[in-house]
Amino acid sequence: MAQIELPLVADNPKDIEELREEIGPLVHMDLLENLLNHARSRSLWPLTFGLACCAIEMMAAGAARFDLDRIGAGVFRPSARQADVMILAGTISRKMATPIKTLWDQMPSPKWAIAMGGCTIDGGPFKYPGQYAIVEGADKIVPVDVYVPGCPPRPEALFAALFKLEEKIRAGKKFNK
Amino acid sequence: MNSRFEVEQDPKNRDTYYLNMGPQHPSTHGVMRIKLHLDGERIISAEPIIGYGHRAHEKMAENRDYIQFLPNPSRVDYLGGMIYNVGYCQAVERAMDIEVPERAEYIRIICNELNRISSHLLWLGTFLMDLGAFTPFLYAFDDREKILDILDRITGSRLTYCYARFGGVILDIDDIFLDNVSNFCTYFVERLKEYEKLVIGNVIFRERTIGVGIFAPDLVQKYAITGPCLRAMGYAHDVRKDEPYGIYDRFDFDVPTQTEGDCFARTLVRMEEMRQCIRIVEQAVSDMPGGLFLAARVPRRIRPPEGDYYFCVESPRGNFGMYIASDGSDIPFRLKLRTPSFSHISTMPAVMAGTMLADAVAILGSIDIVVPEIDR
Amino acid sequence: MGLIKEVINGTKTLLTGMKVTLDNFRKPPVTSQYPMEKIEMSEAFRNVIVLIEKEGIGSHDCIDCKLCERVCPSFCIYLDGERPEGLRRKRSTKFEVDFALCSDCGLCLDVCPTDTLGYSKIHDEAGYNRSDFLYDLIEPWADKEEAARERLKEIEAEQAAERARKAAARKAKKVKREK
Amino acid sequence: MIADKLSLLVLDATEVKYDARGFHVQHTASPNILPQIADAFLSENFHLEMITCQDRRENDNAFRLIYQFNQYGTPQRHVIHADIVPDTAAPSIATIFPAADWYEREIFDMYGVTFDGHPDLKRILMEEDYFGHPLLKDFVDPPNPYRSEDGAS
Amino acid sequence: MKTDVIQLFENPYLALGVTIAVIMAYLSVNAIMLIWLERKLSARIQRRIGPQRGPFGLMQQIFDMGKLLSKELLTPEHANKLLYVIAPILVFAPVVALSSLFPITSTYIFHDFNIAIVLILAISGINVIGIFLAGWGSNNKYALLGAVRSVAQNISYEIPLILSVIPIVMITRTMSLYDITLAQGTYPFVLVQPIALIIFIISATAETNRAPFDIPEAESELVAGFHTEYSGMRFGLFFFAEYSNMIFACALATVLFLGGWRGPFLPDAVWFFIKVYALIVLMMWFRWTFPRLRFDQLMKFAWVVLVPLSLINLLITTLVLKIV
Amino acid sequence: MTLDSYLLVGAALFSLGLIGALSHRNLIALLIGIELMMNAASLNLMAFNRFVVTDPTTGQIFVLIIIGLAAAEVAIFLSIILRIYRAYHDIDAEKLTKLSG
Amino acid sequence: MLEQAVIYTFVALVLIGGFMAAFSRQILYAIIGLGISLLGLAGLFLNLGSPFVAAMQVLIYIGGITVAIVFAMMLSIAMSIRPPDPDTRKLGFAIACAVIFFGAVAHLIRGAQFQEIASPASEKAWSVGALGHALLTHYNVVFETLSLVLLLAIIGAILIARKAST
Amino acid sequence: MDWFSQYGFLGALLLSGIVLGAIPVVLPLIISPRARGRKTRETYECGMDTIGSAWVRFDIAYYLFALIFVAFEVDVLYILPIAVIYDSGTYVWRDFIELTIFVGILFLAIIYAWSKGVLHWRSR
Ligand code: SF4
Ligand code: SF4
Ligand code: SF4
Repeated sequence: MAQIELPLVADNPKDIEELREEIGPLVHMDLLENLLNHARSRSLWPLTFGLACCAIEMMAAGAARFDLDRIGAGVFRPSARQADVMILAGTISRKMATPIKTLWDQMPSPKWAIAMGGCTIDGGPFKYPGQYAIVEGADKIVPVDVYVPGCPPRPEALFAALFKLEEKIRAGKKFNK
Repeated sequence: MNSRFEVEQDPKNRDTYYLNMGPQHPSTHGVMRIKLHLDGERIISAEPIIGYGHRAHEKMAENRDYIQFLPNPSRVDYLGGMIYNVGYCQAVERAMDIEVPERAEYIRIICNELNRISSHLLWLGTFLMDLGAFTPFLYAFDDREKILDILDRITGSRLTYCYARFGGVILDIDDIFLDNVSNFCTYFVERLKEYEKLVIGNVIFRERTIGVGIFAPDLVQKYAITGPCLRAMGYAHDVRKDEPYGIYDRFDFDVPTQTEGDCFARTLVRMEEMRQCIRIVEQAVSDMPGGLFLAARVPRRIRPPEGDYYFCVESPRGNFGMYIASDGSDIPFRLKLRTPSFSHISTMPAVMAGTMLADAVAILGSIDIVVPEIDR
Repeated sequence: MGLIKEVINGTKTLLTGMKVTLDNFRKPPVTSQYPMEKIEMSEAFRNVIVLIEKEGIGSHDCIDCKLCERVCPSFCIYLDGERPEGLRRKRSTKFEVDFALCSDCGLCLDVCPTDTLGYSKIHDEAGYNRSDFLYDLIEPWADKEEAARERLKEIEAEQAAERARKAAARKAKKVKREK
Repeated sequence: MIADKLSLLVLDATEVKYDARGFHVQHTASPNILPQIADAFLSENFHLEMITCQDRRENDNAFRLIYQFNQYGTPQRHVIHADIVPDTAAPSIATIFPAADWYEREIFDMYGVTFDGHPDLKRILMEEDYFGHPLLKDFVDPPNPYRSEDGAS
Repeated sequence: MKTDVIQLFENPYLALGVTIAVIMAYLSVNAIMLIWLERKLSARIQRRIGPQRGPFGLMQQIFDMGKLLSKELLTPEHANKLLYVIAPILVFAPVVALSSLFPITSTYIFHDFNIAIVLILAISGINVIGIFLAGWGSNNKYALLGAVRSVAQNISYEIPLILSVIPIVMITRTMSLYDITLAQGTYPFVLVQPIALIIFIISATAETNRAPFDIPEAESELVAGFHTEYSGMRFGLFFFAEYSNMIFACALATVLFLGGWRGPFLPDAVWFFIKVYALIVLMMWFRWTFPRLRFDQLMKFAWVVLVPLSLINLLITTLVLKIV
Repeated sequence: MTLDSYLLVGAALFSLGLIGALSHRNLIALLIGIELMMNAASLNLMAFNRFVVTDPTTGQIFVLIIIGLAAAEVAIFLSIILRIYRAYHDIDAEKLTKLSG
Repeated sequence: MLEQAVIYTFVALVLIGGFMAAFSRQILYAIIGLGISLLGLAGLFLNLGSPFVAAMQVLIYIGGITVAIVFAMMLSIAMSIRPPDPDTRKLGFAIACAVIFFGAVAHLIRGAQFQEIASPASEKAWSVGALGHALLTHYNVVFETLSLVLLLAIIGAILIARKAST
Repeated sequence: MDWFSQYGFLGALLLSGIVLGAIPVVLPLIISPRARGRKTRETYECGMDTIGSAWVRFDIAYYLFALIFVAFEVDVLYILPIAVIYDSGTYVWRDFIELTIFVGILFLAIIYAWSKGVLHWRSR
């Protein structure tokens, strides 16, 4: 059997870390950066993008009952160019890995990713011996900032994740896990 | 210019071009991709490319026993999760000849039909969002939340139910549940009228859907179209009526049909179907018997006798069939999920050709696809 | 003329639609404001499993029978146990659940012979690491373990006594019948 | 009637108990007359419900193709079993029932069974350049970066 | 009566500077407020709460602005860089000039041009070119399709728009917005020209690419339409321009049909803005109620319904004017 | 600026239009050249109107008429281009002569 | 002073745009050149005393005609992206023609003596109303004919284009 | 007032619009970080690579609309100068008649286009 050609995957975690790195801004002022981080953290526009079941919960979070718009994250942008945060909601199949990587690349920085649901954390219910079709963990293809467990996580959990992400953004460089 | 553009498109066909719709596209409802061959705004041919949501359910079935497969069916089609979950249990029950108590059957019916309504509601919302109306989407979700609250109370999940077990359900219902259900029924009948005013009557909606995406009559048989898409073409085929499973034969409901077979007819059929669901639920609530909710004697090891089994249920999208080949062990030898959207999507090249780009969106929205259900 | 009629009718339907939205505009919002007000989770609500207290023991009652580990379709339970001295039953010493794998199916609850599994009511966890969701279910009970074992000994002693009494009774019956 | 037409074509037809099995008649046929069978069903207003396959190489050294036809209205399910020897092609019925197109592609994708006369036989669920046929019983997914190394159980 | 703002200052450059400052301040606040209004209004219609950052969620827009301002500006490799970069600026450019044209109060106006209507039409035409260049420059199929649609839509709806303005010009015999407002001393023209107002509103909705005529940026087909490839502030400029254009369309409708600043009790400017924002709310209400039309239907609507209707309206007006 | 200088600008524009019309093989470029020339004419008209004619409406109306004619011309011209494009899938003026010849 | 500068800017716009239109091999740039040139021209019209004509120029030429040309350009995408090879012979010929023409006209202008009127006509005579009156009285035939011409243009365009598309 | 002080002001505002528009698109170049991914600068198309050139040929129907528009707009704008003096007492019925003829001819154009089905979007 031939080896699979995997064009866009970082082969080891180090590569992912490398990909996460951004070229910093030309002008770097702490005060400005802090202010901007505050603004960024409160205006997280997600990419319209659902992979599987969890996406429905993501939609539910955006709907009237939970209303993501309250915390400024309700502006779902269909184009990767205008999105800030990629909510990976659902199972990532291997066929989908390449497009996701492309989409991630095409988002302008600063950008973040949330892995929503067991499937995106490490394969969840679909991780078992013999599985051949899914990517076991979104962090194999994009650097994930916040993980939300559950199958599917309740919309509240997505909110909690967004709050966590806000904290992380606000902490800026000082953030450590 | 970059060399990429030096590549001339087919010189004889310089007027046409290819456009990827998906896999990340707001209107493919997940991760499907349709490669459109366009001449201006007009679609010459459409090629659905699926597999972006492939999760290998069938391989999983061959690696785990019947019980362990229980959480999977509701993830195949997460909008109709309950129906799939119950369907799988019923399939195995029939193969094994397990008795299901009356009460459990009624509970299953109520949950099934509520789930069907919630699925249709979600369809309504996303379909209208595809057509550009955002508000009905939120209304639909709001009502859907109401159903989810009711189901959440007893099943514990909002989406991927794993409530049915071989021989019944996992938790008994109580009077509060029944009250909630009947309250919801009265509320929802009123609410449906509002939807009709907002959506069905709307002239823009009519313009966008009437005469759009008609399935040619010969497609029906050749592609095995089922579900609301079929009923919108005048066939009164409904598994619940034609080969009643569970106790569907005890209920009095109609199979709504339309004859046009366009997006509008599909909308009407689904709207009416929600009304029929309410009827079934109301009957089930009023007839609810007492007794056990889980059969007392369920074999500890689930081992259907050797042979092939096929079980078909009416999912919100059409006939969902489970083909189980057993070799007598407690691990399925082969479990094939026959999903309706798979057939429907395979008609897309035939249906979409010659329509406009905007119609493609309306058609996709109106046939109500769930991607993991196509890809399994 | 048909066109004019169409236009008028169309306008009418549009106005009806606008009225519907206006009506909804007047109604209060249905939003539940998550961090401020939390929705009560129902009894049946499924999330990560926990070991629940068994009456009389003062702790969980997991006997490390591994049934749940075996049935779990997601292989997310990692168990280990030991047989404490002086006890008939085993006690689990390690009970880890990788919630990131769990599919909330409830099969483990079904099979548990001692009904010591339940669902937690957490519904909004999120973390910065993918390993954040490996929960140790034993840990909350760790300080009660000793007491529980003591109590279990008593219970088992009682049970043994009971069993012995029953056995004696049965024997007596048997003897009687034989007579 | 369909029964008459089929009796000329199939090797063996058994009525099965619908209540237990979910279908009515089970036929065994040799693969090369599948197109005629499909024709017969088409002319009798049947639709192709599904096609699937079983990897029975261990038991019978064959791939078993399973065709299932049904009718709208009163259900009358016919299941056709056709065993083909590995590495031979089955005839395609995609020209008769276009629905078969995708099912056959799926079987090709998952089992590597090829179909003669299929308009465009290529992978459907997996990437075009995927290397194996995952539903074969002896398929193993080689280690790859998409899998977690820790490997559950 | 009316005083040009320029005449208030000795130095014309100072006047210019103050004008620009005032207009930009107003437009920024306006854009922020409008987006806020839109989000809150849609939230209420959908029975949600809407943004909650800051008092009444007002801070939300400021955060959004800050975020957009610090987003990376991506220029796609294959784009036509020059056109790609200037397009959003072009779309934004007419905004300042346009806002100086409206008589907001009866006393101070920037300048009363006697051909103001034609000027407004001419200046807002720049918008179309900007949008087209955006679509062409980004070298993206969605963007290009969106841009072409947008241009086609804009030019089609321009005809009924002009045709619905002409009756007013006939009645008042002037094209100066100030004089038109003055002419509505006794009654606003909506009473004599209701059909023209309706046509105007519809066309203006289409001209500003708002739902149900938002096909150029129709999410469900074209992802984000002509600004698919634009990130960060470049996208922000499109956004800004869209909301500013809304103001202009509604302001023009106010001046032409609703009597501009005229109204009892309240100061002039207040009346003006009340009317403008009422119209804007109406437009938003449309947006959150209706699905969008398909493109061919949209064009058909413009040419088959609106243009003949406005022509008939024009003829009737001419006749009535002659007879009365 | 004097009349002379306006006329010179007009002449220059006309020359440029001439170059555009003559040097390109693309029919659209030809059209652009023609448009430039027509505009040169308008400029001259306006200049004369301003500096020479007593009744200033004349020149303006002539310019308006030129604009109108230009629009009509463009409409016809472009539909011809469309036609040619449809027929030959090319709007290269030179190739066309070959095709027709 | 500033006024002069602005007028020269307009002249520059006209000429630069003209150059772009005449010499650029990418059709889109040629069209943009045309647009710039027309914009400059509108400025000059303004300077010549007729804001209305200037506005019409912008509205019709830039808003209408250039847009139509752009649409036409997009028909032949392939050509508009990749410019054809320059044809130096033809270009040389065209430039020669143009230079000769320009020389001749310049010479003529130099030589000619125009009777410039002392002061421009009154503001009223320049107004839009005056145009309207003229259109209704003096030029009414032209006015109606023009509408007929445009009608014919529409009909012709539709006829030709539709024939082409069937 | 001469044209310059009138329109110069407007022109200055237009120019300032361009300058003001340029500021926000220059600022981020300084204060925003930049990503580096392998496909960051590729054309966005739903996560796939584009097929063929992105400069596609659009529908012919748009083109017809553009043609009609060009002629139509001229027509409509011609009405403006007449509208300004309409019914100003100079003429009795003349302006009405001429305008009606004019608009009537316009109507003819619409009717013609309609009857030919141009407005019904049959692009092929
Ligand atoms: S985590 Fe569960 S709900 Fe989410 S995508 Fe995976 S299986 Fe579906
Ligand atoms: S709920 Fe299901 S998946 Fe989760 S631990 Fe229990 S058995 Fe495993
Ligand atoms: S089934 Fe119950 S008792 Fe047995 S190991 Fe699991 S939790 Fe413990």
